[in-house]
Amino acid sequence: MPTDSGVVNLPLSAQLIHLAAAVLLLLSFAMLSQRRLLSLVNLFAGQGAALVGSTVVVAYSTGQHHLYYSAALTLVLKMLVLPYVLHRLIRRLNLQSDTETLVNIPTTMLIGLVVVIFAFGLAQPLSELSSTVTRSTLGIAIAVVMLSFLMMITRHKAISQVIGFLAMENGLFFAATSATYGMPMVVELGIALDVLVGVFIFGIFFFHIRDQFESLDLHLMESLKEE
Amino acid sequence: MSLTGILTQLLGVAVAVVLAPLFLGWVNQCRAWLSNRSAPPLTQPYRLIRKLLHKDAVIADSASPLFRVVPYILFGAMVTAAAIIPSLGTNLPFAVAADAIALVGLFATARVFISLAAMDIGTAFGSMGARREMMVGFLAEPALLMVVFTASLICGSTALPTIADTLAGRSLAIYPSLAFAGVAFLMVLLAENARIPIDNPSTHLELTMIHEAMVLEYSARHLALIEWTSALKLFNYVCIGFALFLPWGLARGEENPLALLWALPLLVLKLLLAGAGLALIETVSAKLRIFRAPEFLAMAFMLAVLGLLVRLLLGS
Amino acid sequence: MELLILLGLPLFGAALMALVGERRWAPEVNVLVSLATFVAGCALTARVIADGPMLVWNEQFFVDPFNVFLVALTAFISLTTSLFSRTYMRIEEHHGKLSQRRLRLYHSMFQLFMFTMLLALLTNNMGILWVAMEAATLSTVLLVSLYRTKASLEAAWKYFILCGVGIAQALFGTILLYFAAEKVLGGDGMSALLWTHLNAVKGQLEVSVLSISFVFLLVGYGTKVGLAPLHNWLPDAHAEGPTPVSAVLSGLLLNVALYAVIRCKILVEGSIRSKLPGHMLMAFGLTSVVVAAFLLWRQKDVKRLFAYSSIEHMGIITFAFGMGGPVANFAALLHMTVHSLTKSAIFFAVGHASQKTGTQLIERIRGLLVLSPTVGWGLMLGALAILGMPPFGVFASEFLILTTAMRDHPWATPVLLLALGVAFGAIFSRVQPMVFGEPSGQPLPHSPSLVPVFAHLALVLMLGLWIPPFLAQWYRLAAALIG
Amino acid sequence: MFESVNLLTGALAVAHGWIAVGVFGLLRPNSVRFVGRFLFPLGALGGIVLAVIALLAIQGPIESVVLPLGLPDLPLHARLDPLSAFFLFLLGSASAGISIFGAGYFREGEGTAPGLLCLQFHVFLGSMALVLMADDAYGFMVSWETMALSSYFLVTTQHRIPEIRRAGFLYLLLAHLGAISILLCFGVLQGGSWQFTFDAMRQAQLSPAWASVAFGLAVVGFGAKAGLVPLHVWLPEAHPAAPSPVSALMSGVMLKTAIYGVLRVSLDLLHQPLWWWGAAVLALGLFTALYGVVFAAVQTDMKRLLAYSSIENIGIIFAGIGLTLLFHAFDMQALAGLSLAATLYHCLNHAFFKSLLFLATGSVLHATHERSLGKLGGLMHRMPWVAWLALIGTLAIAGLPPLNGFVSEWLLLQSFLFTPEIPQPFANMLVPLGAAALALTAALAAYVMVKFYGVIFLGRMREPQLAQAQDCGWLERLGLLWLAAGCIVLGLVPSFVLRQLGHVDAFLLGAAGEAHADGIWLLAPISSHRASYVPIVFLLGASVVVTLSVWITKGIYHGHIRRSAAWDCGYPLQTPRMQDTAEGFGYPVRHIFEPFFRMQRKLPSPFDTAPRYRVIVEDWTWFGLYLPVARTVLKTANLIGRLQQGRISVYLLYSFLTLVTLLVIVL
Repeated sequence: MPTDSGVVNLPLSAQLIHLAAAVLLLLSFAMLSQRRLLSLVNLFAGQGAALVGSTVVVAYSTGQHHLYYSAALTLVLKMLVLPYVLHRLIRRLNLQSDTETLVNIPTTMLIGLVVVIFAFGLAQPLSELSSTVTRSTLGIAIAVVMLSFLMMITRHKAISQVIGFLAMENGLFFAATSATYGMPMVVELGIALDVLVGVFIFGIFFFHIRDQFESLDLHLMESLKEE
Repeated sequence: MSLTGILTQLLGVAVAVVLAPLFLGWVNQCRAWLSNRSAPPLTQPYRLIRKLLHKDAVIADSASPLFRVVPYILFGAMVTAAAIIPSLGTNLPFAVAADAIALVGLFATARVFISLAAMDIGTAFGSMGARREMMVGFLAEPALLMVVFTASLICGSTALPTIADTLAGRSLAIYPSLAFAGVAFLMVLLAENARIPIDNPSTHLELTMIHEAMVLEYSARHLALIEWTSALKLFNYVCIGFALFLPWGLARGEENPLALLWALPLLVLKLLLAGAGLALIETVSAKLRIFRAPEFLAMAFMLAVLGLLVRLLLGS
Repeated sequence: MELLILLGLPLFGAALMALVGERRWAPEVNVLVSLATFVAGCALTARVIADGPMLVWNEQFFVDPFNVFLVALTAFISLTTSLFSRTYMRIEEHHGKLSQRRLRLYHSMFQLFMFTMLLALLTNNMGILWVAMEAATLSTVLLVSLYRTKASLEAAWKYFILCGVGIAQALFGTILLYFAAEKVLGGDGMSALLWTHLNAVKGQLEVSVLSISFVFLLVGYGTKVGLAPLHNWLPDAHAEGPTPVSAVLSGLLLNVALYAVIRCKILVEGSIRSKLPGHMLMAFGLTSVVVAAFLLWRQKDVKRLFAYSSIEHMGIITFAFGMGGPVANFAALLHMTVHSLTKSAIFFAVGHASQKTGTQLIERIRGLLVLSPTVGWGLMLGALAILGMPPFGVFASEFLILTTAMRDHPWATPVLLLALGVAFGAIFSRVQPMVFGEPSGQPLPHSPSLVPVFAHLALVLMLGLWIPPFLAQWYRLAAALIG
Repeated sequence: MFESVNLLTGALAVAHGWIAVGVFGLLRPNSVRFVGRFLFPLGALGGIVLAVIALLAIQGPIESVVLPLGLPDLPLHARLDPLSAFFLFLLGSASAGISIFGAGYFREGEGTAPGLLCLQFHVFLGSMALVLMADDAYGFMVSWETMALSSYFLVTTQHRIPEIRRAGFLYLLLAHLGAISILLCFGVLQGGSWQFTFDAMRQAQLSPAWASVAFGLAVVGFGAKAGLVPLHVWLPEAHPAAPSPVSALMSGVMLKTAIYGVLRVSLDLLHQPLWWWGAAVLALGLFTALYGVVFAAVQTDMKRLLAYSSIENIGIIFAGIGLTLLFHAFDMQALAGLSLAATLYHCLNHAFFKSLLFLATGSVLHATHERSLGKLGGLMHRMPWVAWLALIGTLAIAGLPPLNGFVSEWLLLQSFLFTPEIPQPFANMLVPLGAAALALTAALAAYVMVKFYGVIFLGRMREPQLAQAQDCGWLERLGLLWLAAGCIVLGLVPSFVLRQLGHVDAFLLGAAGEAHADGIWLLAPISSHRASYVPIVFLLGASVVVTLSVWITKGIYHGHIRRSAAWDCGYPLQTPRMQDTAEGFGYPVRHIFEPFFRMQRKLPSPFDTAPRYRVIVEDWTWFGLYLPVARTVLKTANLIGRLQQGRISVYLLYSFLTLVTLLVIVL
């Protein structure tokens, strides 16, 4: 992490935020390597928790009140609703594990590592500019976004792709809070709404796809192509 | 245009029309002698024409009006050609109307019409003859044009009388380009007038003939005109040769009519020599297969172009 | 006021349709709503012509020359599309491809889509812009998968995932933008996301942040524009959705996405004072043109064919915007207009054609001219227009673009021309046998509605020969704005 | 001044009037009577009016107007100068005959509805007129492509026939590629001014290199329309496909608009040509001419034959242009003027006799429904009008005096003949070969035309059903008569025509370049001493001799005629099948020019029970040029197609990589 040098003389809040950030990164790595769908969902919920934590800390330490709302929003949406929905879906569609990843796990890990380094390098100049206590976590936010991107690329099952997508949203949200003390409320609401609707549409989709393809395996969805 | 001019003009045409069959007869006589045959009388062509004129014309059922018009057109074309060519004198008022290129065009017209007439009946031989005639034509015509060009480059004019006039005026000089052109012209002459080695004027062996195949269906006065025309054509060609290569002795410019009296015997002399030479060539050479003909003519064409190039390179 | 109506109507329409969308008279209502929207759009346009650009509702919404003509265009095409879909959907229903419930879904989503388009165009807030784009994706996803066939589901899924991911990048870009802006404008309240404010202070924005954020925005919205190599969702979605949807996707969505990209480009270019964003756009544009032009040769499905042609034309427009300068921007805007009109017209014709022949496979569609002269001529003329044949307007814009390219980037001209030639061969060699030759197909239960087709083509023809002064004036102003 | 403004507006009025006439056709799209008896004659009238206007304008001063149309920054400019006036005259006079013929020709139930056909036909005419009057790149391109488009629809009138569709596609594709090249040419021509009016291009100063580029692009672009080898492949496909009046219009007039374009660019917009342009165009033109005529000789479809002969004539015209440029580059304006006059003259002649012949084939087609030469013959007995009028066209195109074809060839040969004054030795050497090639072409043209006419109209009917053939109607006769009369008049009064062409020379080459006729009847461009030609006197002389000979022979003996079976060396049975077929007639050429062709021969063996002889003659350019290009395109397409295999993860990877790449770039 870019700010190891000054860890000692950082205020508690900042340390907490760093902690949350580290947890977030750790969780996304875990998701990258996780095969079982249910635990994937749990990890996602964990991400949500970390997110809420960091947001609250930021809100408290900076007195940005609207952040409390967004924290609440996150709590409801990402810790409760979405995991619940996903659990329901997985049960209803009785999906077990995402059998095979396209690239085997260790390789994915290595690539993930490279991606993280790249993200940090990318964030370096930006966090120099940031005035927030949380600036140094911007790199982590980017890393999370890219890791979930990687996860979407490597997964077979529709549902794990969706989870990757949501994880990406988490990364973005984290970036929003860390780089700037959160986006304006309207925007936040809009984003939240979109995510919610999106997930429901995903849900609808799973059933249609299941009806049509008898499975959520994306292998079956490669008929439209140029060859 | 002066009185002398008109006189030269009319005399030239008259001489051509009258002497042409005689010249043909002379050539045939020479050929007979050279091949140890007893020669037909000199006036044989006239007799033939006269006989044909008295006959009753028989025409195929499938003949169209075109078929009947063509002989007159041919005759007209050849006579007009004779009016352009300086056979006796270079002071030809009519020659203003058409230069050497037009002359070549005139020959082409004649060829096209006779070929059309040949196709008109719709017999196998007719169309075959037309095809071969046109084949010979499209190789011989450009060669002739090139020959004329060589001369006109030397003289800076395409009007035959002017060319002849200029050439005759010069002191005797060697023109290598003209030498090339001369050979080419000779070959064209043989080909165009259905002589050996391209065609045999006296053959009726169907598969070898060209000119005869085209006129198979003609009879009586039509045939007479055609025979006359071909005699006239030969005469014209020979006169072109004279005008280009040995123009001496022509009545030049605005000279007095007496010069014509001097020019006429000279012309006859040239004709005698030319006829003999022609007969000699025909006797010593054998007829080519029809598809050797293109090579022969292509050679002529090449020679003519070479003449032109030489003219440009050496300026002589 | 017009603005409120303009935005309110489609929203209301969506709600209404959600309730009564399956009724017999629903299509007519749909048409009426669109008509009203169009009228409101015209009123707004007139207002803007009268008294210039405007900012309303504490600057949350604004209208300037750049978006006003896009608004008018959007409203117009939504009107014609609703007219077209009226008969088209009836026939689909008659063929038993759609149930009542689906029709309801279709109608309400259609109106919702229109709302999101207009919102995206009119909002002054980059955040709202993002929200609207995302909403547009969501509403169209359901439209694409309307038939619930395997192919349509697959297409919708790819569309959803790819555009979702893309749009996420765009969000990140927006965040970075905000991050840079709040230093200058202060984080409190909205102002740091308002385009007008950003534009005012773009000179002071942080360069490194903006360049990075532009990359994210470009990749994000570029995915929706369908720039190669981010285009892969586009042909599938166009080919598998119902034809009216393909028409609005090609005719509107791509434009609006490009509009978003250009808005960002204006800010970024103003800030980092280098040609880099322009060059990125040009690179994307050229790649798209070339890739699409060659892929056209592999198409067997007619709607897919024209989807690729959309990619090609978006590439041309992007390239033109990338070059920048008054002429190129003018040409790009003109090309946006004529492309939307022509392409939607083509999709209308294609829709009826494939209904008549009962297939979208090119080699099975034959002899339209005999089958139904209007459809045949519509398709033929539309194809020729989109191929840049004078006297249609597409040629006018391509002429300007090419000549500008010759001046500013001579190296690019041969590439463009080659691609245009290849595309011509590809499309025309497929359209001609469809239109000409021996017919194959059956009569339709409802007579096709081709008024929209010829209305569009007439407009395009007019733009090729004469551009109304006020329109030219807009284009000029907008071009100046884009810089 | 004032009146010539009127002239320009008049010309524009005619052009738009044509389009209006076309639109009227949509009023009653299916009424042959309305369209044929009313609209087409109206179009013909327009043609005559246009010709008259052009004739007045050809010596008049240059006039131009700006129309309130076009792009905001580039309104349409129109201009009427001697060059455009000449080509407008060509368009008007030729199209008048064709329209009248078309009035009688188009019938019910042949592909497109008459009304629509009328629209396309007159839009075609109008756009050609606008091409000739356009004075800015945009207007030119628009009318140019409109012309291509309308003619394309005319070609594909009977689109149910696959070959016709193929032909149409090929035609439009090549036309479009040509247009692209022309567009590029204009882009170069404006030379940094970024004004796309022709005036700006005249002002522009180009370096020799750029000028050469522009010239090359122009030759390619317009050559594609004119049918310059190897861009000619569409021509023999499209002409047989189109209805005959359309083929006539395309071959007779449309090809000339391409010539107009080349002249406009090379002599008007570009100032000082380089000598090697002339040499190159000369060589290209002569090759095209030879190529065209040789292929024409072996065709078995009468309209294909005419199409190839159009290629030949275009070659001759291009040779003339090349010669003009050569002289112009060496500043020998008088000779340049002569060869330019010859070129233009040939354009005019070709417009007349080629249209005449195409229309004649149209009548034959209507009468017999047969296009293959192998099944025609003997039509002179059934269709005397068409036959005799076609004979005039045949003699004219074969370049025989005293018809018009000969005059232009005569002029061209004259200008060839006086080339050796060129200071450039290489060009000097080129010329005699050029002259030879031209002579050879002319002679071969005669061969081709004898084949054409003889096989169609002469001989005996090769198929029994030909006996039912009917001669054409009066409107068609009128059209044919108009064109035939044109051939004769143009042949007989060359000095008058040349005097008109002198104005064009003077406009393009300066006063020094004006071609003189020297005298009212006498045609002696350089001096009567050098060369002279008086067709009238010539014709008089010949006809006097002919009449005399007729009179005398008849006088000597009454002209009794007996009819009987053909003699044919006494062969007993002769069927019409024994006549030379088209293949047979073409055999010598096929034999002599073998390397030109790509032939597939199937010779019968002595053991065949049913011996068959088959020969297919194909065009090398197809296999050498076009198919390879097509293959490359498809290969590339497949290669790119590989990138898109339908796997969503891969697509995500693409966007991921794009993102990363761009980020790396900006960092």
